[in-house]
Amino acid sequence: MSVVETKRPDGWESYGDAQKERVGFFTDTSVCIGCKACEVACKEWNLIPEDGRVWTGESYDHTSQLGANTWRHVAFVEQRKPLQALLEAPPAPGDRTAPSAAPGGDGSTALRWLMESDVCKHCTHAACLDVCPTGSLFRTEFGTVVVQQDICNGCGYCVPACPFGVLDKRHLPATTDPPPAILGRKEDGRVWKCTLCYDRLKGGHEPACAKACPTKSIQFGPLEELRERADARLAKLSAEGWNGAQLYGRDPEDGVGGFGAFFLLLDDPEVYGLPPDPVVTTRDLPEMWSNMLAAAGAMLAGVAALTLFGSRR
Amino acid sequence: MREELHPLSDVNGKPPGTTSWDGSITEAGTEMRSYYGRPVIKEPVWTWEIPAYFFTGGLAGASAVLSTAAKLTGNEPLSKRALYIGAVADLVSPALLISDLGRPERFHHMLRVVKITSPMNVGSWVLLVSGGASNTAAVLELLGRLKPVKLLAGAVSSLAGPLLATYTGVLIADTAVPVWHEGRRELPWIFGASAMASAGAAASVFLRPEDAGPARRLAVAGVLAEGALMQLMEVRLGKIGEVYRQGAAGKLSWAAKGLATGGAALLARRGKRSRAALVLGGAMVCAGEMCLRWAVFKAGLQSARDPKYVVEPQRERADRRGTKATTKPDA
Amino acid sequence: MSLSKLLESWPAVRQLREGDPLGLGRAVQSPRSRTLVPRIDEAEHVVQSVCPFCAVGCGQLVYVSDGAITHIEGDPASPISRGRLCPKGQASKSYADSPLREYKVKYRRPYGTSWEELSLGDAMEMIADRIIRTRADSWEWKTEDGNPANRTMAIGNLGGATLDNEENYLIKKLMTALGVVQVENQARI
Amino acid sequence: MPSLGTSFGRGGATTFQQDLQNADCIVIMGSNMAENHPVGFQWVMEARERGAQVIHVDPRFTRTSAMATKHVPLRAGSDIAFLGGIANYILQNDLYFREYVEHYTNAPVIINDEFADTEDLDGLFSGWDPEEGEYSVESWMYDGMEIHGSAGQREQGFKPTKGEASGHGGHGGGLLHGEPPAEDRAMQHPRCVLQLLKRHYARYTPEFVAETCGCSVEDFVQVCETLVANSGRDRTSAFVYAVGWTQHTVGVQTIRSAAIIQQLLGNIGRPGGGIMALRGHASIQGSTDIPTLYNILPGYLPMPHTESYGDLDRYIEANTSPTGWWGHFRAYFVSLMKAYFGENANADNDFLFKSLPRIDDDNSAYWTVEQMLQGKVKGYIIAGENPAVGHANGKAHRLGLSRLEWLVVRDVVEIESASFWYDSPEVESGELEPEAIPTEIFFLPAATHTEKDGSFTNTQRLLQWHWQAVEPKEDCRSELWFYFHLGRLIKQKLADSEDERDKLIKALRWEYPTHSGIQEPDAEAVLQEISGQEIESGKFLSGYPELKDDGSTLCGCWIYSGCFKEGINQTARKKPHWEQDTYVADEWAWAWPDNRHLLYNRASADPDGKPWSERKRYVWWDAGEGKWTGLDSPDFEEDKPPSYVPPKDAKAEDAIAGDHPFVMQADGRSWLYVPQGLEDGPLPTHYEPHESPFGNRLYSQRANPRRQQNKDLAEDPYNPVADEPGADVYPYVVTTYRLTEHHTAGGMTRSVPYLAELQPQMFCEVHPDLARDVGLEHGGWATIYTSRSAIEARVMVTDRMRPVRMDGREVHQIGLPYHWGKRGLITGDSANDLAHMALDPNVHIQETKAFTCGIRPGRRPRGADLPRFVAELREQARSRLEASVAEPPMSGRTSRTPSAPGGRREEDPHVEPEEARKPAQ
Repeated sequence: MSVVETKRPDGWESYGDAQKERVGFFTDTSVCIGCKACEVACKEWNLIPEDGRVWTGESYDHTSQLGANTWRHVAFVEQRKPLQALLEAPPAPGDRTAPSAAPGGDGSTALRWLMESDVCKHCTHAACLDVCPTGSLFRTEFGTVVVQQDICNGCGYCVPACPFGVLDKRHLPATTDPPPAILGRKEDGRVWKCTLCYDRLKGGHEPACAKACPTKSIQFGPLEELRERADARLAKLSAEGWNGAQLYGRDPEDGVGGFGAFFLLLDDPEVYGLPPDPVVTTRDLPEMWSNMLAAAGAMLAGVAALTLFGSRR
Repeated sequence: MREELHPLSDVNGKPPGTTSWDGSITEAGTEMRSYYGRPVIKEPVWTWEIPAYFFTGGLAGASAVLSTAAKLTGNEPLSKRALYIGAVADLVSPALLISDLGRPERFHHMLRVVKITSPMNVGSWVLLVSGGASNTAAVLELLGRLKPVKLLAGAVSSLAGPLLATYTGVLIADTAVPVWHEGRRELPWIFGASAMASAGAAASVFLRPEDAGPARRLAVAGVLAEGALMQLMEVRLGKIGEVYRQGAAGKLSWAAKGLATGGAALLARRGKRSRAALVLGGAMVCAGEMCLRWAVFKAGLQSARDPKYVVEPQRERADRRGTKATTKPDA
Repeated sequence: MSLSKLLESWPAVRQLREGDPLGLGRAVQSPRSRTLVPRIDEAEHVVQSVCPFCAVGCGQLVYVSDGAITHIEGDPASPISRGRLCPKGQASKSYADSPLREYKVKYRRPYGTSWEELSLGDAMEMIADRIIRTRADSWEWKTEDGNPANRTMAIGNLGGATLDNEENYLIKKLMTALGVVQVENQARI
Repeated sequence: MPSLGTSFGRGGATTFQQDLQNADCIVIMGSNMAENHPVGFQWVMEARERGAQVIHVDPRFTRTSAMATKHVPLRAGSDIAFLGGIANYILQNDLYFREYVEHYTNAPVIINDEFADTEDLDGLFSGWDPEEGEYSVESWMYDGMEIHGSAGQREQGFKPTKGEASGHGGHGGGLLHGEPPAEDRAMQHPRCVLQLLKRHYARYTPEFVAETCGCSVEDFVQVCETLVANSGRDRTSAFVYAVGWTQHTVGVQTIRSAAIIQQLLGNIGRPGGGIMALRGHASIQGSTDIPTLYNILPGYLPMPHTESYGDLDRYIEANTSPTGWWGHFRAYFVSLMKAYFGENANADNDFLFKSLPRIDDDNSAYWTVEQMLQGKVKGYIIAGENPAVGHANGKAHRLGLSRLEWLVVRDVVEIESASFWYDSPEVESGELEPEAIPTEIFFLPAATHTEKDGSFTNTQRLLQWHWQAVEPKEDCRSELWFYFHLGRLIKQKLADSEDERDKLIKALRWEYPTHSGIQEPDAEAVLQEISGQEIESGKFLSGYPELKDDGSTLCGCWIYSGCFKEGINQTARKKPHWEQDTYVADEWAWAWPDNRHLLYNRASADPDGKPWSERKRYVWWDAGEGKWTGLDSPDFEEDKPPSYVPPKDAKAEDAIAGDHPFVMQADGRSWLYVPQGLEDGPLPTHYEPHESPFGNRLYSQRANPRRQQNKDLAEDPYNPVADEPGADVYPYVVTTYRLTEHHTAGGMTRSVPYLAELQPQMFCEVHPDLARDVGLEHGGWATIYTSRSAIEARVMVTDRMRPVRMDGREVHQIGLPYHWGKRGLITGDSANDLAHMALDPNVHIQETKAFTCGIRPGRRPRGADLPRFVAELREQARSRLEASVAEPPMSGRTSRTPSAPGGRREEDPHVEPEEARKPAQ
């Protein structure tokens, strides 16, 4: 199996002529104002149910995490550290425009408030896609990963397969397409996640969250272009001495083959609730299959041996 | 639905390992960074049917082999009983799986595709083949007709059986759940051993001592193998293996060990003579195997729930070997 | 559908026929996915509007089908907002369709303990009568100092910053003609 | 706002949001723009990405601070000290933009020698009348001007322009000619404005600012340096403010402070400069331009005052400025009367001027509530506002509503102002019983913006049309429908009335075409009336220069004149910005006045008409063409050359010189010093908030002497303050604010599921030290109390709230969002229940951004225990105060007269005039 050896999204090339340019998101948290327009835009467009009204005390985040009913989630992290580190070199002579000290550089009162709009990563090698037993999850012609709601039977396998905890089963009462009563389930029961607005893409429209984003923290576009943009952005921020600036999921060599929706973070991923070194679980599947065949063989042999040899009593 | 994972009254009391107001985790001197202690990955949404299926699937798979092997040695009582046990388990298994689905009426979508990347899809096909074969064999056995077909069905089911019994180990290992994924080498073996133990023990319950030798040996060997493999896995899991000693998984592990070992001892020492020992020992081993499956299941849920089992190993790995997940300016 | 057609539509078969052996892409695409159309492309008409919340004045596009709003999103043509909206503006449709929205007149009689039903026409008549009565009862030609007043101080009107200019215009015009001077709005707040 | 109006000539924001991208430095203060105007904030981010410094000065570290290149924490209510400090820094170091200041501002003007500054009179300006508690403004005037005594003015039948009316310019000012009588171009005369400013601010040193505002000297100086470095010929800086500045008893003077800085730095009328006022509601600017305000008529024409009992000529004379565009006041007013009354208003009947209702000094919303509480108001109509939650002292408002005879509430959901009779906190406490409330209530469901045509005027004076998308359902109706049909019904019912008082309503021109099944009035027809027409021909006017004073034109709002020019709805123009030539995008909608986006843009060129620099070119004189040209419609007569010198007898705009860009001002200049139009002084002065834990470091006059207080209103008691005994019952500073996820009083958002879940509960923000000291638990509950009421909130412990040090004391500040009420998908206590109704004297706005409170852990008492709890604390504070009066404190410096009943203290200068006038130090 070659699922992780290619740098191209699995399944994408099956489209032949119908294949489109791979698109995605670049979420630049250095300009995110935490307004949550993305969360609402997503819900309005995708007609997602309300996700409960729980005051968490976790800064301004009361959505808490991605899930079946939240496909964009804005994280808020309050930190006692400056946004920009003190620059080593003083401002160039004659540059009267720069402040005398870097923002928050005095250390004592330094404070920063990180905000990050999280979303499905649309991995190049997507575990959810691989493990889905029905083909409900599929790679679209745009290289994105989508759950087909007319197919999903709610087996839930993709839920623990995702290394980012993106997918979840909707436990709310079904609103449309109710299952026959004889089978008893009252809940929606299907798994939902970001579709990168598959329907909008088909109509040539930008995904709802990216369109709404007031500061263009969420940028939508061809992935290659976004990666270039991100590299330039990282270089700029690093030159300006921004604390902890790093790209997350930009590198096609990472454990999931690079994200279709990647990020510029201002601290390590785990601070935002993201795994620091995610790996697509199916990378180990070939090994697991052969290991299993060995176990099955051993078991066959074992049962046979224990039955064939030895006394009947 | 989102929930208040850490009831704030607890947060205020600051029990170990919960969030403080600034999101830092305070845990007995260590500081693990996470997002307010919230899980990184999602806990599996599977309900009780799934661990139950692990048991019935294993039972069915091993019983099919046992039945055929017994037939080869001419142990007809064992062969028949194993056949029927396997067939029943093969009938219960899909019912359990369907019951767990969010959309049970769409169970047949499982056969929409053939996906080698999806252990669950592969398993569905295996279960179809194995269950179909074992039930065909059982029905023909009951009716006493079409013997060649019956034999063929029996052979098919005994070849598919080991796959059915072990693929569930891959099924859960092929997730991001730390304690499952990191146990990927042992899990199919443990499930195979557990299946052997279950099949042997279940057959023992229905056998007279004079026919129960192979079944008892199977049960005892399965229990011994599984115990050793579990030990090996826990050691190899390192820190994350601690979930097998904590909470529900811990209790179930102990119960599994106690019941399976006790049952196996009973079968080994008294099973030769006592029908009662066979029944009791067999039941104990089965119960033990059931507990084992539940322990593995619960351990998975527990390790998914606590971000440290996700973050710490990955952070350690990233710090040790570097990671391509993040691109830093100087890189 | 013939059996062969049925078989051909079976994704497991399509996997082999459509170059998607792993069943990850095109072969498993459902008919619904294949023919999906965004509902904004199906709207009967689109109306250019302005966000009703703060004073930034973001442009909105309101999509309508069957006499109902199907979606509201930012108007890219606006030089101010360039198609973007904040969470409130983005929730405009939900605001217009709020589960708490009232559609009927409610009437509470003096000392009453519950709302009662009332027709809009009756309500309008009753309100007009009360204005006329209160105004007549409280009319002031002069102040205590004997200065001209030409007013009633027993009626007030509050609100305006969320309303249209045309509406504010009619309010001020009508109230001034009625001698009502206590006309105020949120600008004060 | 009169602050911008008196300084520059118009009350609107001087610039537009897109222009912020051109700024080299943006100071956001009194605004949390990223949270409350997120989409407008994109232009600040554009500037930041281009290298601009973004400075946020705010008591709280907000989402705006998170995006700023610099956040400076500030003690709530100390803004004038901070801004005054900047002005002082500029003046002491001679860093002002000399050429700009000399030519475009009134810095060289010499002021009356009777003028005395707060520095001379320990916190009072000359002219204070302790009896009336008001200033008389003669001594503030320009030297050599003929002064009408204000009492004398009244005898002649008019009052000077002030409040919102002066929000549209320093008209009048007594100038008979465009040029001030006496000035010193060298700006060295001791009584010239520049020198007065220098002296006035001399004590606002960085150390004073740091001590008073609770920031560091370094932070403050850094702000000054950054601002100065980014202003001048090549660079410009902008100020952005919102209600963080207005909601104070010194709100107008705070904005004035920024106006002074921006004048000194030469940042007005230039790209990337200006003062951006951010309004909170879709059409709050519109509802001031076409006012639903008591004291003005459309276009900032003053409502006739009861003391203005003269005839039309007197009224016109009082409000006309001989010079500048206010010289055509008669045309504006007469055209309005023609729009209102048609042929019933004519020259023979003084255009019905004498029949118009008259106002008193204050008939504002808070005054009305007082009247309600006294049973004097019988009927009230509320349309799209929720005073029970959104106004300061919600309890007083709810009690007021319960004393009405009838009440009409129009809204899309049943708001607290409609439901107070059965679910208010007062019903819960037993203070109100439904069976005992006489108010007859009509709740009428309203239409939303998608269900009607109409225009909003946004924060940058831009009128934008929104088209109807769907028909309103069932009983839902637009306000246009409601008021039109209400007026129609009333006119019908009074058609046969012979009563003199019905003359005006019978004369009202009230014919508008209607459409659709519900007979919705045609909004465009109303807009046409607003824009104006020639009566005879029906020709649409192209702008206010076409208005006539003889009754031959009609115009519903002169500053909006031209918004329907050529019969085209200019406000509905929607040409995409990418099809337009410049970022000004002047073919998108229509900005007043005359589609100008950046006001006073003549100032973007030097006195000779050349751009100050290439980098900052905007509007300039094209000598070849003989006209002003550039990126925007010039805010100047197009063909008036820079060299124009008005002849001696010139009138109106002809009296404005070619190098004076502020065409609404009588002298064509911006006003650093405001001789007339403001109630509380010609210059901003640091006063403490009405309720503050501190005394005034500068003067014994602690708070704004002119602020409005409700001394006799039992429903609005005040906390003891500063070092008064009893002040320690309410030792903390509280400031209220909004969140991105909700809108104002929450009526529009608590009812929306997607928004309700994003901020589901009322909370308070406190610093970890305060939490520790008081025993508040993060995530637990706190009870916050003032003399008015007590509320409960979830506790959010956060570094983002900072304590401030002053006088060696550390004082904590508590943040409270004010979106919650009893109704909606999410409910909670209302922060405004805690606030008092002391007001800014110019605009009657309440001080909800800085007052005092107490806090303790746990939920608030329920039922009747709540008012008891509040009363007990009030009693506790009062008894301490009384005890201290019986036994005077050791230090006499701040001894004060005991309080009146209700625990209120009196410290007004007319109570203690001697002490108040003690020289400083």
